Amino acid sequence: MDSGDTAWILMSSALVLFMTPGLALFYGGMVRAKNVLNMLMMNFFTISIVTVIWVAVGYSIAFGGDNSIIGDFKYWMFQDLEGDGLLFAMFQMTFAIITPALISGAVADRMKFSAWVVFVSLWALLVYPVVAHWAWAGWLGELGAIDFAGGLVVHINAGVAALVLVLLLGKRKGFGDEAIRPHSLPLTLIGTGMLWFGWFGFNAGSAIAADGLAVNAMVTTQIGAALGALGWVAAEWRKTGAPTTLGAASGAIAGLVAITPAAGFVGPVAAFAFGIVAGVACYYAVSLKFRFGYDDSLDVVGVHLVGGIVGSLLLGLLAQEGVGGTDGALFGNAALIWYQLVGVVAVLVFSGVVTYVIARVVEATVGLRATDKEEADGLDISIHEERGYVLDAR
Amino acid sequence: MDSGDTAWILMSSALVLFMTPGLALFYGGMVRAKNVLNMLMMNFFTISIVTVIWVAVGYSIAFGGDNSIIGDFKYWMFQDLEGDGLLFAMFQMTFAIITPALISGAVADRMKFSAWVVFVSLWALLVYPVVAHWAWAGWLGELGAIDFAGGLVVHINAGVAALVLVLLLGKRKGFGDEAIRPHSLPLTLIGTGMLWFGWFGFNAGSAIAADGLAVNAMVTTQIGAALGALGWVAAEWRKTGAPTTLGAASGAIAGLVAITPAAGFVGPVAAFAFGIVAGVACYYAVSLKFRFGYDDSLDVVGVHLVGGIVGSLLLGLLAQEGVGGTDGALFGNAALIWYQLVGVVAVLVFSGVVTYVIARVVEATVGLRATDKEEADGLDISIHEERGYVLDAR
Amino acid sequence: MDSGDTAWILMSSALVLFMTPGLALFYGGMVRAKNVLNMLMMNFFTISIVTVIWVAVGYSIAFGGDNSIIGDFKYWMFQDLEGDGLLFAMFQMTFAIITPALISGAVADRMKFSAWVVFVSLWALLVYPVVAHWAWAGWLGELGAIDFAGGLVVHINAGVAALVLVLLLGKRKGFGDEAIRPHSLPLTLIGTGMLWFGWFGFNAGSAIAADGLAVNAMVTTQIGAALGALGWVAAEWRKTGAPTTLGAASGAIAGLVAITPAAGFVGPVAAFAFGIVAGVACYYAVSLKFRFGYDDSLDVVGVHLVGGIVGSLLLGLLAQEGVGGTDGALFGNAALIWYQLVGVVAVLVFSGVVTYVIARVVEATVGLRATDKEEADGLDISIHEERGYVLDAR
Amino acid sequence: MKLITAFIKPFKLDDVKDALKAAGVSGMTVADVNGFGRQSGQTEVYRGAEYQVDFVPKVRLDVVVDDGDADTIVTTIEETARTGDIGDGKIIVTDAEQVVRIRTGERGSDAV
Amino acid sequence: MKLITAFIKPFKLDDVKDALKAAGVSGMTVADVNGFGRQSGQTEVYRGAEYQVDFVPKVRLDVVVDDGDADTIVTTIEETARTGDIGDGKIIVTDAEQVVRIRTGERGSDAV
Amino acid sequence: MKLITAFIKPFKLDDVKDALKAAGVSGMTVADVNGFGRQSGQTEVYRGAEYQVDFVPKVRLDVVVDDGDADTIVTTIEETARTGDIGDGKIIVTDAEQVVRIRTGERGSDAV
Ligand SMILES: Nc1ncnc2c1ncn2[C@@H]1O[C@H](COP(=O)(O)OP(=O)(O)O)[C@@H](O)[C@H]1O
Ligand SMILES: Nc1ncnc2c1ncn2[C@@H]1O[C@H](COP(=O)(O)OP(=O)(O)O)[C@@H](O)[C@H]1O
Ligand SMILES: Nc1ncnc2c1ncn2[C@@H]1O[C@H](COP(=O)(O)OP(=O)(O)O)[C@@H](O)[C@H]1O
Repeated sequence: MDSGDTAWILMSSALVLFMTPGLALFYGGMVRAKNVLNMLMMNFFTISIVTVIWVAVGYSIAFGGDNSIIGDFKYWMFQDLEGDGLLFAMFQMTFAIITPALISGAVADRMKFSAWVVFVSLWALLVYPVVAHWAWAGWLGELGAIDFAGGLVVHINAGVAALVLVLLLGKRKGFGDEAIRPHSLPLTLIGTGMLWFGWFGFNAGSAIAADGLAVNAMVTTQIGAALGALGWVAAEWRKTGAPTTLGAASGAIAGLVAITPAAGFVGPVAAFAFGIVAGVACYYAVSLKFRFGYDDSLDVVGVHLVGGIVGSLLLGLLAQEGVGGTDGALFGNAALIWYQLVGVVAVLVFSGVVTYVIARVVEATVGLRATDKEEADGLDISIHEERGYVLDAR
Repeated sequence: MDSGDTAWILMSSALVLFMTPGLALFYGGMVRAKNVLNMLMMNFFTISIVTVIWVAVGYSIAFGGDNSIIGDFKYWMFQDLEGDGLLFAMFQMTFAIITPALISGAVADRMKFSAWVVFVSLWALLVYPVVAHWAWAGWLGELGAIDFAGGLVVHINAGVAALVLVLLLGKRKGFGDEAIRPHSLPLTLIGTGMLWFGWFGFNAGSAIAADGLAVNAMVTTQIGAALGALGWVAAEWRKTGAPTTLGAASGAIAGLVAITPAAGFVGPVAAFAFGIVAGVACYYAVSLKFRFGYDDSLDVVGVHLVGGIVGSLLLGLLAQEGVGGTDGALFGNAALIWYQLVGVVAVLVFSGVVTYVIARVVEATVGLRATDKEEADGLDISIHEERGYVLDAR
Repeated sequence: MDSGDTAWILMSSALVLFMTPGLALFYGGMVRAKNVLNMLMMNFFTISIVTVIWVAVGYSIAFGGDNSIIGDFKYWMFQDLEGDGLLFAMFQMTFAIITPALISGAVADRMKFSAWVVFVSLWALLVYPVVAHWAWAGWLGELGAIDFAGGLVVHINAGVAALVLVLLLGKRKGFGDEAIRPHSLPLTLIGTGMLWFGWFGFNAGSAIAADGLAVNAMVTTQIGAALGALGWVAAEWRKTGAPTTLGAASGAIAGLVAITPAAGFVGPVAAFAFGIVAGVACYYAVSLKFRFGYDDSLDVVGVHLVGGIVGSLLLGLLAQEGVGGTDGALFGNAALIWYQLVGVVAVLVFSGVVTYVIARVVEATVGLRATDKEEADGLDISIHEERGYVLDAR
Repeated sequence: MKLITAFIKPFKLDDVKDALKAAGVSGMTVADVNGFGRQSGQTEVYRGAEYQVDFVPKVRLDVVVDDGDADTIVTTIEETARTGDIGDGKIIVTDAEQVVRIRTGERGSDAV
Repeated sequence: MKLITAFIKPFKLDDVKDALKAAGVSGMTVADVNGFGRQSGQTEVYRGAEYQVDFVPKVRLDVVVDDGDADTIVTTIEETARTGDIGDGKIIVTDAEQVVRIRTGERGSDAV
Repeated sequence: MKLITAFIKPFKLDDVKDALKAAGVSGMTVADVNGFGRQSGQTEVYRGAEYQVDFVPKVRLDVVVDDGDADTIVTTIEETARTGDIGDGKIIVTDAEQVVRIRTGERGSDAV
């Protein structure tokens, strides 16, 4: 890599790292005021935990060795990494961090913090690196499944884990009966801005060069986000009569999720489809939790699982050789859809099962759920012994 | 463009895109709590709208073809764009987004959201690309008027549109009688930080290379911002006895606005003048709305129109060949002042007139203004059916 | 510098500049609601003041000429600077800005704003450029003391100045008796995210190239931050039973402070030590103010002075030639510890003494402290005539 | 003395304050509250889920006045705060046995 | 009429509101307050400094009712807001001499 | 029982709370309010526009006490909250016909 590429990947690493605080705020604004710090803390602390695990062995499990099922330990403690290799490990670290952080939105308001710490540690060790290996250095990639920046590895992976976890965790008190409202949508919008901004590093950085492919990825990312917001808001405006700010924010994230696997494989025109389909699909998907009665607090399933699947499968249809070297079904390569489907199912099953096992272990040891009193008083004061806001005039 | 230049323009595109959420927060903090989401939404949704229009035809109208009055459609849907061309279209997209977003501050608290959507769509189609063409690929540039990063194209353009729009829209209830106070200056300061940061991409990115010109633009940008804040605060401290946070923020923006056309045409020393003059001039300009009775809610006219004119004309005086290839009047090239004046007047007239027509069309079709009850209850709950803050302990 | 290096240092300059608004929010969230704007203003206005001083003479004093004690005036008003030289002056400006800004946290809630303005002006003129010269262009560097990105120049320098200033300023009313609680930890966490993000420019930008050294610095920075948070939270969780959000944020900053001097001199493994030691040490250090009765409001001493000393001395032990060209005591070069100690003491003494003199002068002229009534009512309304929040439904 | 407590629409506060001032009231205290009543709450929509939120923002106004002034003041508030739409609010009069001005220690009518 | 003021635990508000509605109450007003009482305040920790904060978030509820309904309403609140744990709060009944519905000018029982 | 309501300067709350505790008061409730009175409001400046904002932040304190304690408590508040400067606030005493402790159902003096 020359200095220009290096500059761009350095910057992209910083951008993707910035997404996790962004996510913390995005989620933090959506919970009630009594739980805002817990949400922020789950995310910030995940940065610390995953940094340790990734440097220690995670990167090596994901990207070490030639085995197509799992990596080895040759890069443990970033041994033997320098220059470009070290830069790649750094860039990938930021992905390994945000993926489990995404899950936190699902368990908001009721998970024990100690349980979260143990859960994330195990998940970042046992789930993420393996899925990353499969898609980017193992059998899924070899088979022909494609995932530019993490539709499978990041979004479906986190989304299905979120679903499994909330099924075990149970619903929040009041779920379905009471209006559990976001305490600060401006906070959520700050987070949205940071996520959108950081996502340019996520997707365009995944070109691992400052070249035309990176440019293409940035353009499709922007279109995906913009159209996702448009799609969501159009759908809700039509249905409820109100174009909401949270809808625009959610739709933008949905569009970003869907374009993630595709950013370097499709051009600007196709990106319109990713955005609009994801925006509308996720809008409808977030209502499923009320229908089926699982309490995915901040819609990790509805946005990341559904958006990730939409993106990964649409990619099977719309990939274009001229952009990223692979054609999709629409351009004559029907097999790609099939590979993409295998990828989706493989991640659903693997991540789902291992997450289930990890969650059960955590349940049996530290316990998953905060007490009723902690939940009623709010996790901030009960668990963290802090208050988010003290706004009096004293 | 080599990889270093590409890296810098990728990054600059991300930076400028980040400015629109920044602007949303900057403005959002200044309105009353009952309208914060409406303000955020006007800005975020503008990103979506303009992305569509820019990709569809906006870029082509601005930068396609050889005609000096208007572009053509050869790049519609980003057709035939890749690599450097696509990167330039991406970078310019972020300018096309923030320009109409700037207008939103003027119409705060009372414009119908649907009217905003239609207005911005038409404006981004009919006004922005044409002005951008004139200055950067058409007759104004050919004549000799210079505009490094958008004094004419962005700030005067948005500023005059804001003025026309508020004249048609009328005043907020209570304007001039009651204290309509910012609901959260910390939010405004978050936005200020984001804008300042993003502006480095705006101005230094406009060198379209990572070179000495970009460096010069970054330095003058920093000086413009810093001195703008200094000028405004000094003026107000002297007059009211209080150095305000909002004054520092506003002054920084005023300085940034003024240095925008000049960042690559003047050196650090001249940048002091741009900052200080803009800071003081805009401080006095924001009071004009009370004098003349137009309700420019968040001072888009006072800051962007006035700051843009100050910058564009000062540039006619202070441009230096050694920096950007053109001398100003002070260095013997009196004609530049004249060209700059032509540029200012051309944009004032064109943007003013077309904005007026668009606004009249919107008024006649969807209507411009929210009802009195919506305004009294706040646009957030009335139009968006959301509340910005729910801070109770439940 | 080629275009890739230029791109990275342009970006790093923007990143470091972004840290000061980040710091403003980090600190702003920690004070009471009645003083939030004063805290924000102290920081934002410092950007303006230092920009002027740095361009005028600061840079030249720091980096002009060959004298090992102090620079000269040859670069006054950025005279004769262009291209790489100008870029370096820009990058260094952002360091010169944040260093005095760091001090503001110590004097929160009670310092006169006019006193702050005068103090910072003098400090940015008389203290910062001299210390920067010593470490990066003068005798301390020549002696053999190393400071990659500002352990001595930034953190110890600001930390000791903070200590001196609060000793003169006296305690806030209620210090030690009442719970003086942060008014908005979400604001503090926004700031933390911005600081963490910007710190990549601070440390990895200090390589002044987009190369392997920059990569190393980015990785060690990430590890330092993550482990700092881990160390602090582990220590407090054990001691008080509560893992706090503010603890995670504070620990991350402590880790970042400690790794700053070392980022380009040690590898990833050693970075673990910097993070964890700083996290734990600073956790204990912040209690000293209650023990010794100095009121360092937001723990500038506990975090920056202590973290800076921890980092600078640990570096004497753990530096590795293979990374940055210098071995530490552990690798056979015992002298480095000695040089580091000389560096620490030199900065403590010089900065401490000159700060004392400046503070006395300010005290004797404008006076240091706000009146009791101003303090009771809050500095926002008393001095700035603004309120941070107006959250009513009107 | 009487303590008059009113729950009114927030955007009416400025008018009511001015009217009370004009009526000779020298002090009052207000607070942000939420009211529930015949005025149906607003619908709020978050990610497609529509909630009927029963509570509506109101302003609470407390003002102590001399017994003799109570009726006028009640009428003043009533007339200024009225929009005629549902949700205009209530006024409640209770008896204040004692009123003290903290600064001076004055009691009763002098303290109002 | 009687003015019933209750200080209750915040998370109980929804239940209490529903119970009052069921008991025929047509309006009420609530506010966020902080209570001090036998329930010891919580410990809060900021950068290692542990503070005992005496005030605990509570909700204040004001409801005016006809004299005859007062006892039932007090009991309704009491029973719904009770958790049995310390800090459940207090109910205070004062006499409301007059009640006015601003919208209509109705007075007394009609205004409730 | 008596309900004592005081509007005081925010920064005095800690002192008043401590004094009330010392005087044997076992509970109280506070809220953030805005006061209008003889104390002229502050000037606020936003982008050069100077506004005279009439309302000043105050704390509202409600405490129910036994009839016999009312005078002492009023005096305690009065003396602790006094700075002597304009704006120190008011204390209002009303009669509380009934007080209930929700947790136990105790009534009257026992409930205070
Ligand atoms: N019984 C009551 N006790 C206390 N406050 C009430 C009561 N009834 C109404 N309010 C207050 O008055 C406000 C308006 O009442 P509502 O019934 O909606 O309309 P209206 O005043 O027009 O009859 C409510 O939002 C609430 O704050
Ligand atoms: N004397 C009082 N006057 C006013 N409010 C009181 C009084 N005593 C208690 N409260 C309110 O009731 C709440 C609960 O009181 P507390 O003594 O903690 O528990 P309990 O109600 O179970 O006895 C307090 O937080 C406060 O809001
Ligand atoms: N008549 C009143 N009714 C209710 N509250 C009042 C009244 N008069 C004053 N207050 C409250 O007391 C506060 C102080 O009153 P003010 O007239 O400013 O000073 P002082 O108490 O020194 O006479 C006001 O801010 C307001 O909260």
